[in-house]
Amino acid sequence: MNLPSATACKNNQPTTTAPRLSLACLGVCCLLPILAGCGQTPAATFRPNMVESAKQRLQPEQEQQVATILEAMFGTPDNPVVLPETGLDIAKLRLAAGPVHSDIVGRKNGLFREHCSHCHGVTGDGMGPTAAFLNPYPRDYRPGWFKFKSTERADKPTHADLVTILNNGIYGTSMPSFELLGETKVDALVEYVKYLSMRGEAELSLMRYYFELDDEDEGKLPETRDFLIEEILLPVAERWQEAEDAVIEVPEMPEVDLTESIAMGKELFYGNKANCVKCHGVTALGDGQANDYDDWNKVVKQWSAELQSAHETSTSDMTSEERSEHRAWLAKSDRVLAGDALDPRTIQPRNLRQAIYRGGRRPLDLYYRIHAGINGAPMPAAAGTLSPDEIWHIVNYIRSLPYEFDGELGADRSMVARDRL
Amino acid sequence: MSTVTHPGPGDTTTVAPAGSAKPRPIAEFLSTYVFSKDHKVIGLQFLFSTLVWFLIGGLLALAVRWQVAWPWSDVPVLGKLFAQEGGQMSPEFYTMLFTMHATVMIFLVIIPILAGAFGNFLIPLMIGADDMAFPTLNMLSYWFMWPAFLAFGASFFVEGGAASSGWTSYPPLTTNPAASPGSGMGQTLWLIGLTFVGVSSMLGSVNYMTTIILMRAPGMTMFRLPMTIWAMFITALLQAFALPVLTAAGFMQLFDRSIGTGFFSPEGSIINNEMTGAGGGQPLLWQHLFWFYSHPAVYIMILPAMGMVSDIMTCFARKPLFGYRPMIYSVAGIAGLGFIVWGHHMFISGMNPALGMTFMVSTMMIALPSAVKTFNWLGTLWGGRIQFTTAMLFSISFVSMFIIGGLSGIFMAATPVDIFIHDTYFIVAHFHYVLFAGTAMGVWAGIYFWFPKMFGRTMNEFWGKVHFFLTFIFLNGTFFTMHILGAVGFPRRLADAYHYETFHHLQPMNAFMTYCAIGMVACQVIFAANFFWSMFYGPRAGRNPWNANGLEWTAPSPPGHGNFDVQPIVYRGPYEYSVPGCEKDHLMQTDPPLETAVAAAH
Amino acid sequence: MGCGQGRLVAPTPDREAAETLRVALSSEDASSDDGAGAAASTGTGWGTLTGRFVFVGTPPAAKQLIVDKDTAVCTAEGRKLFDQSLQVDESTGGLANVVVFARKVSRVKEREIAEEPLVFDQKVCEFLTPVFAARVGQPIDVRNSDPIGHNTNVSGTSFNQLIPAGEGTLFTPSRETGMPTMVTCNIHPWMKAYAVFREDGYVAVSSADGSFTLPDLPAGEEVELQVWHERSTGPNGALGADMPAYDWSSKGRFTVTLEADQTTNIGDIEIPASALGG
Amino acid sequence: MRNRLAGLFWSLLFLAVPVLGVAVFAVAPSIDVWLPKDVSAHGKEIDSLFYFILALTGVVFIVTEMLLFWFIWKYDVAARGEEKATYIHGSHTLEVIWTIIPAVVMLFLAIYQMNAWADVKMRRPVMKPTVEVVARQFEWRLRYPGPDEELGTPDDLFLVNDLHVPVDEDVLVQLKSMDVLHSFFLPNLRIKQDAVPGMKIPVWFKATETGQYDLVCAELCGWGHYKMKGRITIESREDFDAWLEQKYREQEATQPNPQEDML
Repeated sequence: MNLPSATACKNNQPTTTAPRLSLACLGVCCLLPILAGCGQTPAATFRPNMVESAKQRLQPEQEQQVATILEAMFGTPDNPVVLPETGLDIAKLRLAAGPVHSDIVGRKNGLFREHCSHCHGVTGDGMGPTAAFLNPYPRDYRPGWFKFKSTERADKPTHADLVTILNNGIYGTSMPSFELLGETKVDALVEYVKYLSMRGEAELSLMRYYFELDDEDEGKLPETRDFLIEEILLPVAERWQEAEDAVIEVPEMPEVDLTESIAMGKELFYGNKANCVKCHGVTALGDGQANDYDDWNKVVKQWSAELQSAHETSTSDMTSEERSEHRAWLAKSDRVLAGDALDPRTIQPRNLRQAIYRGGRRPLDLYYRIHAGINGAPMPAAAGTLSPDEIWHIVNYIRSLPYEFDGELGADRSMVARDRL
Repeated sequence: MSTVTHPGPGDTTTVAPAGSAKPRPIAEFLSTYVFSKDHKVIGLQFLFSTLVWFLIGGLLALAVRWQVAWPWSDVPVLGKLFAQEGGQMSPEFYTMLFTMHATVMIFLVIIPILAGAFGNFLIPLMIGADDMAFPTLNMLSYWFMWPAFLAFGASFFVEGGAASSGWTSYPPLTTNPAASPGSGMGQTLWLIGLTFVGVSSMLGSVNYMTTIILMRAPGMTMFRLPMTIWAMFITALLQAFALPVLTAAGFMQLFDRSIGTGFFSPEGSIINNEMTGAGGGQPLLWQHLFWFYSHPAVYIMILPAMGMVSDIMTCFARKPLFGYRPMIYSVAGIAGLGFIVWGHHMFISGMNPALGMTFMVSTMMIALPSAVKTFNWLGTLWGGRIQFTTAMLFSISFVSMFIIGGLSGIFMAATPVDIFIHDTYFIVAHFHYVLFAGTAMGVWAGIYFWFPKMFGRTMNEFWGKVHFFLTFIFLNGTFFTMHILGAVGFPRRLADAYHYETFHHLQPMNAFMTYCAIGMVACQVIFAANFFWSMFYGPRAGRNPWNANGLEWTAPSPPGHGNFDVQPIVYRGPYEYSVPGCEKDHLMQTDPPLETAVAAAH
Repeated sequence: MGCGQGRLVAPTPDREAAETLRVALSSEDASSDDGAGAAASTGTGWGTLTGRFVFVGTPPAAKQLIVDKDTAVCTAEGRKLFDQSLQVDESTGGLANVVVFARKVSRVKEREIAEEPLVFDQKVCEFLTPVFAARVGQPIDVRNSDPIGHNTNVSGTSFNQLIPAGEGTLFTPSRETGMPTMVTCNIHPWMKAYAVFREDGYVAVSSADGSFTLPDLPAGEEVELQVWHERSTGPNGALGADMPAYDWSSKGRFTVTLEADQTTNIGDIEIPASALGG
Repeated sequence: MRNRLAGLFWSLLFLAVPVLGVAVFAVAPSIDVWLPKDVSAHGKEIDSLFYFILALTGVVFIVTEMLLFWFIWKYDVAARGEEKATYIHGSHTLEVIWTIIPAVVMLFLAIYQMNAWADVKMRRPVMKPTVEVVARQFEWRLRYPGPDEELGTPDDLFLVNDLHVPVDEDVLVQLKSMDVLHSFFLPNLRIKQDAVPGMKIPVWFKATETGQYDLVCAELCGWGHYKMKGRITIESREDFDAWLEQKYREQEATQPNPQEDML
């Protein structure tokens, strides 16, 4: 063994070894806090809509312009900003935004990241850490489509609609009930969801606008108030504000005996007019249509198909720099598809015999679903085709389905899982 | 057994045989240090591997504590994984952390360090054998740990992360991959790892039993065996009888997951909003099978420590062990009763309440042997000449802490009280007092005590005591508070309990516990430094630095291949300290009978 | 652990720029120049634009569609359904279903919106008009001439309606679509068509022989038009062509200046197979 | 030549264990880190048992730890001078004593508790379920049988997380799970029972006070385990019936609820 250690061997009394060791320990002990210190991660950021960006073939500087404009209009996850045009309440947003912490009042802030972001993502893109494991996937707010609401198919939900969703949860999905948070918190969260949705829609229209640009714009969006507010923000914001007065008028349930009504509903259900049977199946177990996608998954599905064909198209008649550009875009798109989109899943029509109604079990809710269809889902609207009375009959029939056992189900009895009702 | 007659290498020898390494040095190195069949090398291999996992497990615990104290805040270092979320860990990541903390600590640290490290190193030395009965089997028992190391280690990096359903791995959470992110590949790897740990323990236990029964030195009757050996012997028996059940259950779960059997999955559940396939099974079945192994395993995890502590205490109290045979009987009693108390983990599981009553009675009864042991340890201290060496301090604290862990067990044994404190921090406190404040302290005692025999040098006493002092303070700071948290009903395994009105005021207390935990892990640096420094530069130890009685102390430190330079002949039990009429205060087991000794003195 | 490993590094916003822009946006009295920048209207007359799209090369065989529902009707007596996205006239090579619409016009001729509804029909599980143009505000009679029920889902609009067998529903588009939007039937997922709605009604779809006609365009000044085809590999389906005379861009845009009361024919526009991803 | 200080230091350290240990338990109630308020009929039994065992173990704890301290204080080698350690291998009588006494105590404990256990888990009141609780990842789905007192009929009332029960009446909960293990934990009612998929487990209690308390999930049920927060509201019969009535009306609503629009 070498000399220093050899000498170390000789003086091996605790007294002399103590300082040596203490230095070593001190060193390491001080090291730990430092390690912890440098462990601090940067503040949370909004993730750009990479899928749309890749679809629109945006250049990095264009992506950055979008990010900059959005930060100007909406701020950051920790520090949201709202322009008066959005009609959002900044006080509520502050309650929901930012990291989880208590402020001076001892009131809990950062509600969204405490309760929502691990599924819906800090950006509201439905891509939080937990998202990939959930079935169905958590909602992506950015396209601004919402399923369960009291307004017409293409309209935004009312504030109350979203509150109801948060209060009741969505039975049949991984969305739990948040009623016990209390009104103020739920209210704040709903406001924040609107905020994220508006931001996401604004981002989409910004990214899409690059295609609309003329050549003299040199691929740069005008950063004028007219453009950003009038063209981008208001169209989105106004539709949110209109929602409040776009609630569907619901005529009273017809004055017919329930069993009759159910019988008529059943006729419609299986008949050629309402055609419910086509998707929900002759057993009403939701086994009629298995190979369709909802709009969120369709976007990814179709785009990956486009990518596929883009991979196949011959690059022979391209100039060399066109080709390299094409290749770069393909490479980027593939990474985006892998990292910024969840593998598309087919959507199953609802099994109507489990007494699980995602949009709520009130007759009213079912009326809305049938009247306006379900935005983002294949479910079409019946209004105009069916009279309100006919819709009510179907509602009554559907509500009776979980309790109907006329042997039609045959072997599928177990699927009813009556005990679970 | 073969009598060992080759020349004794003497004090200066290292584990490697001198010379003869010229022709094929690599092969020589491999056969000596890596694929060695020498029980001492294997013991040390176990020791080092388990100490590494001990560190990993400790760090996992810190991450868990961080989340419990400051939920959803930016986690140091780990936060990098969640940069998008501003560094807050996701709930499924938290569940993975505590699952793997327990898994690592139990299956990769405590069980292998007791049986594997100390069992291997001490059994032949303490019974006067030149090696284990089946050296190759012994080597395999170590190398079968590696697939387990790899499986558990790799599971952190697979899709969905490592197992995240608790170390008890209750179905259906574990049998249905959709039920939880960690129930994907991670759970499969977990089950595979568990199986390999089982195989390793099984090989070990067979070996220990055979060795202890067949290879004792002349004169070493069963009732002259040191408590350590008795404990190891009983432990081996427990392993041999309980393990097959767990292995079988593990495979059943594997089948439920992979080939769609339904042992543990009931009919017609909806998991993650999908109808489940196979049905007709019963989730409680797993709990019965699992605890049928894991309750005895609880004793597998403490008996050897009890044995070692008994030996160390007698040595530093310079006094015979108080009630040697009662001690043995109580160990045997614990082992026997240990097989009929598993149900006390399931009082509120939905098992027939009448069954709960019977399990309550047997559980109350198993408190007896533990009480007897405690009293005997006290008796051993009484009237001794107590030397405060580090090893002794750890042993005393073992007794002191075991009293706490034992008594808190009675609360859980009482079924009505268990209704309230089941799955709260009360139970967390209980098993950490038994397993950490108990076993881990015993392990440290053992390391400080037998370190000279392992490496031929003694560890630094001053820093050893500093290490003991800090560990002792911090561990009580961390775990004692858990009792009163449990009294509030604070549930375990919650990523964030403070949104419950009942618990939201407990955050400061949890923060305090987390600070203590950080301190506890940090001060292990002292131990590590001391350990490795002493390995090379510690003061050289003679054959018997503590003036102890056991056979191992007649061998050179460290013992060469074959352990003893002269075949030890045993004349008496291991605890003959302060024998009247004999001026040196200890009579080693090999010392010739007293008369001759006295005569020789004259 | 779903922490998004291997994700692309996203661009970070420019903090200062954002700050200044935010100030500009929140100030009410921001300079309100009409950024739209409509070309100053000069001419007065109106002209007509015609042209013809020609497919160069041999069109690939159309894919057969998988029909797994209502086969009794959809594929009665061994009938097969084919993908209609590429329709080329054998004799003339004319490329059908190309959409041409005015992107920038300075003036719009006053024409009242037709009252009688356009018919958008579906028969034997196919949309009879695979590409379909209408003026915003013009009623569309969405029919179903099948003995089975359909639903018609015009994405991007509020319209996703049940169409019972043999019945029809009126749909009046209220918004421009920009580029054509997809029309589907969710009951029969293979059914697909495209619809385009324009405020000014300056929109045409090339007929079976590939020709199109856009009447009443403002004459005497530059008119910019946008061209689209379902199969086009260009961005958002924009159809590029090699016609420098009209500086036809890869974004599928070209500009012409029409003579008042004249029909300007820009002749045959040759579309290579590669431009249609074939 | 050892000095006494080391011995004093270490023995005092071990003396700190019983002293501080007792101190912590003594202080805990005053800082409200203690058994939560009990509002159940059977809870008294459980709590008194808890205190009884606490006292029992407390005594044993103090005695043994004090002995430990006393021995290492007294028999520190530095204090013993030249005197040899006592040469003794044990005492048969002592062994017998400290085996018999604990045995008796333990047996007593075991038998003493059986009644309380039977009350909570075995003597089920003869009645139809007041409510069915179906645990799922990650919420408590509740179903009240409605006027006909039969579950599984169209007049059932479906709710989530917000459990209401009448005060001073036997309440029978039918506990089920839809997916994995959960545990129905009512700290203030001293109730805990795992919910096992494929099993209908009856849980019963009688609340003695009105108020709102937490409903906690106490068995790991997946990543969202911590999320499974419910609430139990104990109220008078009248309020309870009124509440059921109102909730049922809401569930059957065919027109938008005016309160909603106010939001």
